[in-house]
Amino acid sequence: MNRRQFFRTCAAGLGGSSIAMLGFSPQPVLAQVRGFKLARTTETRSTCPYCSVSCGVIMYTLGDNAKNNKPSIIHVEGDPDHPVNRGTLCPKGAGLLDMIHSPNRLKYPEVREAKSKEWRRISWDEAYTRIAKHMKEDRDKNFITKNDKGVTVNRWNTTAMLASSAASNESGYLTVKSARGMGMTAFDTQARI
Amino acid sequence: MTLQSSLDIQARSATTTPSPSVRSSAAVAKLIDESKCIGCKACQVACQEWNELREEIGNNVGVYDNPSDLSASSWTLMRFAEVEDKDNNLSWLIRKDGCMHCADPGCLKACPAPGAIVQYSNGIVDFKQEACIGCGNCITGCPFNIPRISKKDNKAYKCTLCSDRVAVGLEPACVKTCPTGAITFGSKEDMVSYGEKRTKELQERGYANAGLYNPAGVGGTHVMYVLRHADKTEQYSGLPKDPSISPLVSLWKGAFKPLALLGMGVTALAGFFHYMKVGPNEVEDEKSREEA
Amino acid sequence: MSKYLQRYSDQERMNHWIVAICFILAALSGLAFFHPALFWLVNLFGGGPWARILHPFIGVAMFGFFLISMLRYWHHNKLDDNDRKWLRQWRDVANNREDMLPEVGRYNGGQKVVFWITVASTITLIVTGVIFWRPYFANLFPIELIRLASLLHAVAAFTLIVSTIVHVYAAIWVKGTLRAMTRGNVSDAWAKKHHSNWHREVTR
Amino acid sequence: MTNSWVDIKNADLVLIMGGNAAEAHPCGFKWVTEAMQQRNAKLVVVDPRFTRSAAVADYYAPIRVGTDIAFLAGVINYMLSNDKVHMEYVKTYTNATFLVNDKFSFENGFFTGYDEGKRSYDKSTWGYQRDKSKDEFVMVDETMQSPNCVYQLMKKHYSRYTPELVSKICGTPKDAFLKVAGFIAGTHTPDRVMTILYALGWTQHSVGSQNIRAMAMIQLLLGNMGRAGGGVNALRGHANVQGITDMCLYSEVLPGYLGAPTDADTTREDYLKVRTPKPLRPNQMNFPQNFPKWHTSLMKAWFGDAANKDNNFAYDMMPKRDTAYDALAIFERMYQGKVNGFLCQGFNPLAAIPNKKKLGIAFAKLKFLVVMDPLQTETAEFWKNFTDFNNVETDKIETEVFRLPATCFAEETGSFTNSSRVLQWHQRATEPPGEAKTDAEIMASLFMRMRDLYKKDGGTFPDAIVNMAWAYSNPNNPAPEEVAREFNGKALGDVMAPPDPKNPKEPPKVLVKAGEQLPGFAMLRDDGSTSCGNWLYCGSWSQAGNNMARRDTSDPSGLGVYPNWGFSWPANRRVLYNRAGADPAGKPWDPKRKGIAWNGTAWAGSDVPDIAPALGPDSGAGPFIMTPEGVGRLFAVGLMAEGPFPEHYEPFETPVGVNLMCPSNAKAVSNPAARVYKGDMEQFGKMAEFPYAATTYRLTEHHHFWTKNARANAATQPAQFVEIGDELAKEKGIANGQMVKVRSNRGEIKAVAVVTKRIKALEVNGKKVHTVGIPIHWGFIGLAKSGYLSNTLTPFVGDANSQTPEFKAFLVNVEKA
Repeated sequence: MNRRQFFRTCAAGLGGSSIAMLGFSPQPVLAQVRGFKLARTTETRSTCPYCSVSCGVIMYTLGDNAKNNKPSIIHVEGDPDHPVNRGTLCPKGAGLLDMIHSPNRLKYPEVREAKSKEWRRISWDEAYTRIAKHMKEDRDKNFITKNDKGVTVNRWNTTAMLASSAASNESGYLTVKSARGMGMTAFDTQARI
Repeated sequence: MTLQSSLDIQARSATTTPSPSVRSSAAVAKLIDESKCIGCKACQVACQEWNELREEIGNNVGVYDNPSDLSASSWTLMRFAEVEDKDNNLSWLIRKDGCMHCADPGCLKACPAPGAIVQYSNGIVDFKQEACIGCGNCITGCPFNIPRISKKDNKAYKCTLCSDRVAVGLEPACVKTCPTGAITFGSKEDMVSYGEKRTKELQERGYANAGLYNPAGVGGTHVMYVLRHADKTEQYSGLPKDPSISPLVSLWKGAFKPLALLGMGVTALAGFFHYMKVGPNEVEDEKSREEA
Repeated sequence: MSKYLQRYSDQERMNHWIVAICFILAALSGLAFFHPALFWLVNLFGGGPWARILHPFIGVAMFGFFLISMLRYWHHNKLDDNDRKWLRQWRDVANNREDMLPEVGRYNGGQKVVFWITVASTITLIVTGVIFWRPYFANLFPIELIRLASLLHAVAAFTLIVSTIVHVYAAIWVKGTLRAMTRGNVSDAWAKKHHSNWHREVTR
Repeated sequence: MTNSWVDIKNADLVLIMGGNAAEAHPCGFKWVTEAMQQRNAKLVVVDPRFTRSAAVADYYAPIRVGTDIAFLAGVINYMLSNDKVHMEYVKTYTNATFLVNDKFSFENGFFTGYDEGKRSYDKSTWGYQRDKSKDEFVMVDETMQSPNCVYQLMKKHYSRYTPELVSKICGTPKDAFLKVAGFIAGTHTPDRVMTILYALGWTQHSVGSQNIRAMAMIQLLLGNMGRAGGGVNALRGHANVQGITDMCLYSEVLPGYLGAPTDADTTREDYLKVRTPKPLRPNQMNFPQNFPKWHTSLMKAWFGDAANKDNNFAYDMMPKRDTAYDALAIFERMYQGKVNGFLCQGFNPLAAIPNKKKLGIAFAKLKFLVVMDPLQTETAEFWKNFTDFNNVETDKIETEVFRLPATCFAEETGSFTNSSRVLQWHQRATEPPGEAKTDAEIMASLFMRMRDLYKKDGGTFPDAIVNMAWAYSNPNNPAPEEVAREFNGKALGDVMAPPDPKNPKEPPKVLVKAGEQLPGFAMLRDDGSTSCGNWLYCGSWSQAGNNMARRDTSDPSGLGVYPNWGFSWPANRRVLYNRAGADPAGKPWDPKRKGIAWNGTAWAGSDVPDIAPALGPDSGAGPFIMTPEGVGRLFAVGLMAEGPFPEHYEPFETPVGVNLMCPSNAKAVSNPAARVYKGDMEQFGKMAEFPYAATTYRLTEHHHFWTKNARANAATQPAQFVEIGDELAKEKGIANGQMVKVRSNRGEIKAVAVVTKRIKALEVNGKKVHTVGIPIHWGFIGLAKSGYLSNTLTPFVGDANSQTPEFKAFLVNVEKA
């Protein structure tokens, strides 16, 4: 009887605070802020690959470039020193991390054979060999050395190329150099569009 | 701003005694200048990226607001409103919605879990999910409809004002990324005076009703707006004009709490003393049986 | 004429105790959320989240079983002039001067009042509780209603707890009462003393 | 951009038209908000839609898609008839005073010389009057009274564009037009400067180039070219679109915009002669006269010792062009079955070229397709059936498709050139995923394979392939540093200074020693003693090192010049034509925004002078050194396909059906000089069946077809939609959020309707024209919800000059789906 009464009384709250003081209270949660995730990452400065404002970005990779560490990018944010963006990034730039790690990134050379319904993984060597064979065959067959007026023209216009406008200058330079070297004239770029 | 990995706590949910409060760090604030906001959602994405959140791929429901509402993984959101004045002049009013970091936070007041919501001495109101019990009282208490309970873990989430960045001396991710300089960050004092300066500039530009939104009803906020039409805050996707903690919540989490406890105690004590004074009401023969 | 009179059937008693246990659990968990000083009570339920998860289910169970009792007893608890007279004489009640009170039937005025308070607060608790029950129902209601419900829930819980304290104390104070719920019967003398009209009725 | 991103902050008026800077270039747009706040600049937006730019603008005016020239012509008329031009600037820095061939005229929609059959002009009358007695110099009339002077011709041409007519064509209310014209004309005084920010909203039209010319004319008339806070600024779209443009991955030009040889250029001599102009006025710099130096140095860079005097510097190793090979032309050829192989590098043409149906057919005719990309693209899977989104018969497509994984920016080192011509170096941060390789490595490896095959097996004309200079330390994967040094150029022999006229007997000084990197294009020689892969980039990697990697954040003038950040072509110059930022006497037009000024002995200031440093104001040299005239061209002479003055023509699919500037000439409704292929003309829709004007555009949340593959971005605009005005929605009973079908004469798409107040019906020629807005970012691949490629709808026609497709103005019909 008396125990029950006592229990009820406790429940009613009289003893609550005293019980809490006796140590039944849960551990106070340590209200520490989340750890700063970039503290020991490695910074690499780069240029945003989207539009032509070409904002400066800083990529933060895991690890300190030690031999045994594979530097994976964990965060990208604006470069505050960059005169144009001064650290800011637009929604595309702010989401660069998800582009770098997109599940839709290509990882291996693949081929889709004529009439096939699927991709097949191939080696780089097979890819280069087969593509170069196609190209040489077409070039040898359709290359025009002289036009109908007898002028040397040395052009190849049956294999066409459209070049990226997101590749680097160095890459673009090598592309135009090799395409011209092969005699390509059906050659254009996204930059026109 | 303090340079430490943990910020001093000024207030703690469900805690009746004061937190250590001798040291006080300078209050910080974020100012959102609506007149410069283009609704690009960079803040949304930067918030996701920094805080390691990813929103579900939703659907378009006929508006630019995507995702269509705040969620446990979307702590800030651009809200778009097409408003025509009486002369048919169109404005596209875009407001970055998110936690206002009230000086008098309704969420903290309503929270029953000790330490699940804390207010740092710099003004940031932060949720500690480890201590959260998922009751949703923070939602009930919030005058701005901000906190959201996660479907995944039933914990409440909202903007932390990037407390982890602020703690090491950086500005929040949304502030840093904002392309047009619509979001700025600094000491509350500086932000108030910058906001007042911007207000003046906008008034000179022809927005006679421009104003700084730092509502007194919640003790001022650590996220403030500069609005071109401060007289019609509701036009900005329902920004309350004079927000305050609902009187219902104040009563519930205020006076009623100790009084009710007292009431229950008094009732029990009354019984105790009644018994001691008047004694039991006995039927004679039964009493003897009991005692036997 | 036996020495003991049957007051509650086995089923009635079991139902009462289920409601009682649910009440205790709901009250303990509810109080934990109600006042920081009592938050430690969540440990009885396996921590805060568990207390939060269990509380509404316990509440629903309590309401369900309480509903059975309520439907069974409400017609015994209609207040009449006799009860009002009884209630007006609360000083005599409190001082064990039963001989000065009107004759009482199955339940006295106090019991009836407690019954109706309990009914009112339990219904309030279930209705308001559902309104802010997360994550299932709260999103169906406007925030202002949730706020009102939260407040009313607390008020109703307070009322229920206070009236239950009275209810329990009365059982302790009036000796021989508890037996009605533990054994299902009361002594002939107890019935004659406290519920003479009812005694007459059942012994007729 | 003639100016730079940060320079926008120096403007007093920012005009956004033909673009949506806030939406497409938010981080550049910050300098607009900066100008507004710090300088109290005004922002004016003219656009068919109330855009994100308009959301923060001081003034917005609507305009019908494809009528920008009419609007701008109206502005020119307003300026000329209200004397709101910067007269001193116009007289001295433009060809306003030049006399034009007296046979030149314009009548009822055509300039002189139109050949309807060829859809092109004989431009022989579009020239200046030349003075045979004085070195063939152009004759001028300083009084500008002669009816044949450019000023009078211009005045006459544009007097037709009255505010009433502009409003009738553009649908812009007359008062709104006048308000905008007033804003623009208000910057004609030397103390006020306007900048114009445009993008694809002007280029993607059949009159795209003339849109921009019209604005260039306005900026010349206002005296805003060459000035801090002024200029004509194309906000470009891809990270290195400017660099790739400069590198000229086009059929018609070689790196540095050197016109590529055509069949007409039978010999090197002829080739150089037509491309090396003579000055048209006395004492002009006529900088293009250096063409032979640039070209010879390029050939030395590409062929090394194999390019020498004896073989005309390998002139015949370069292919000659017989016809157009722009992207539209390439796909037309592919469609006709004339293309067997196609290399597609970082490009998604199935989505990015108009008329998807035609493209799909074209691709299926290929024997092989090679796609190099960091991401899965629609192009690479054109053969795969994605139900309605790409309904093809896979087993009938015989194309062999190779998909090669490329790196993205984070995994490669190199330079990008931004929209304001600044080259910036970036470093790789991580390894590529899987077996991905850089574009450079893929191209070099393929080239080396071909070269090995030709060395081993021989074949047709192996000469150029085997003789190409390829002395990289790893020929299959040249280091970006090596390549960058190559295109900067180096001295092959000692580069000598020209003899000093004062001491002709003194031996000339060595300017650059053999083997050293060149400091700038002034050092280039046409005798084979220098090599340079792109003269414009000469100086980017000098003997001092990699100037593209410079990170000096100082800005001494406070004008946002940042002279030592990266390298800005040409010659590290940040504002083009900056000589025009000073008055004829060499004093800055506005001393508070001083670019360069004449200090008595030289040009100096915050920027690299765009004129020979010692060529003082007395020399008479004009500020526009890249023209043989030395001045800016209000009259374009023969450079444009459709006329020397921009003239309004309707889009090929017009919702009006008539060109109100020449209503009686049915042949001049749309650009008479634009190239239209057989079959495409028939596919243009007519307003009876497709009554609504449509336009495609980008959203700030997405970048083309890339970010639909990035989770965080995909969530911010997850699903395809089209925007329609609330008035049209009401007419059609379409509710907000409902699915609609949008149909053109080339196909149809289904999308969610966003019903908005931001697109208004316009009153055009007495009838109501509705506009349908079609954002482009979805496709059948990606993390965002699948959608239709928007180019299902767009017409296969391009600008008459650049062949940039007309994505911005066409006709559709809309129905509830």
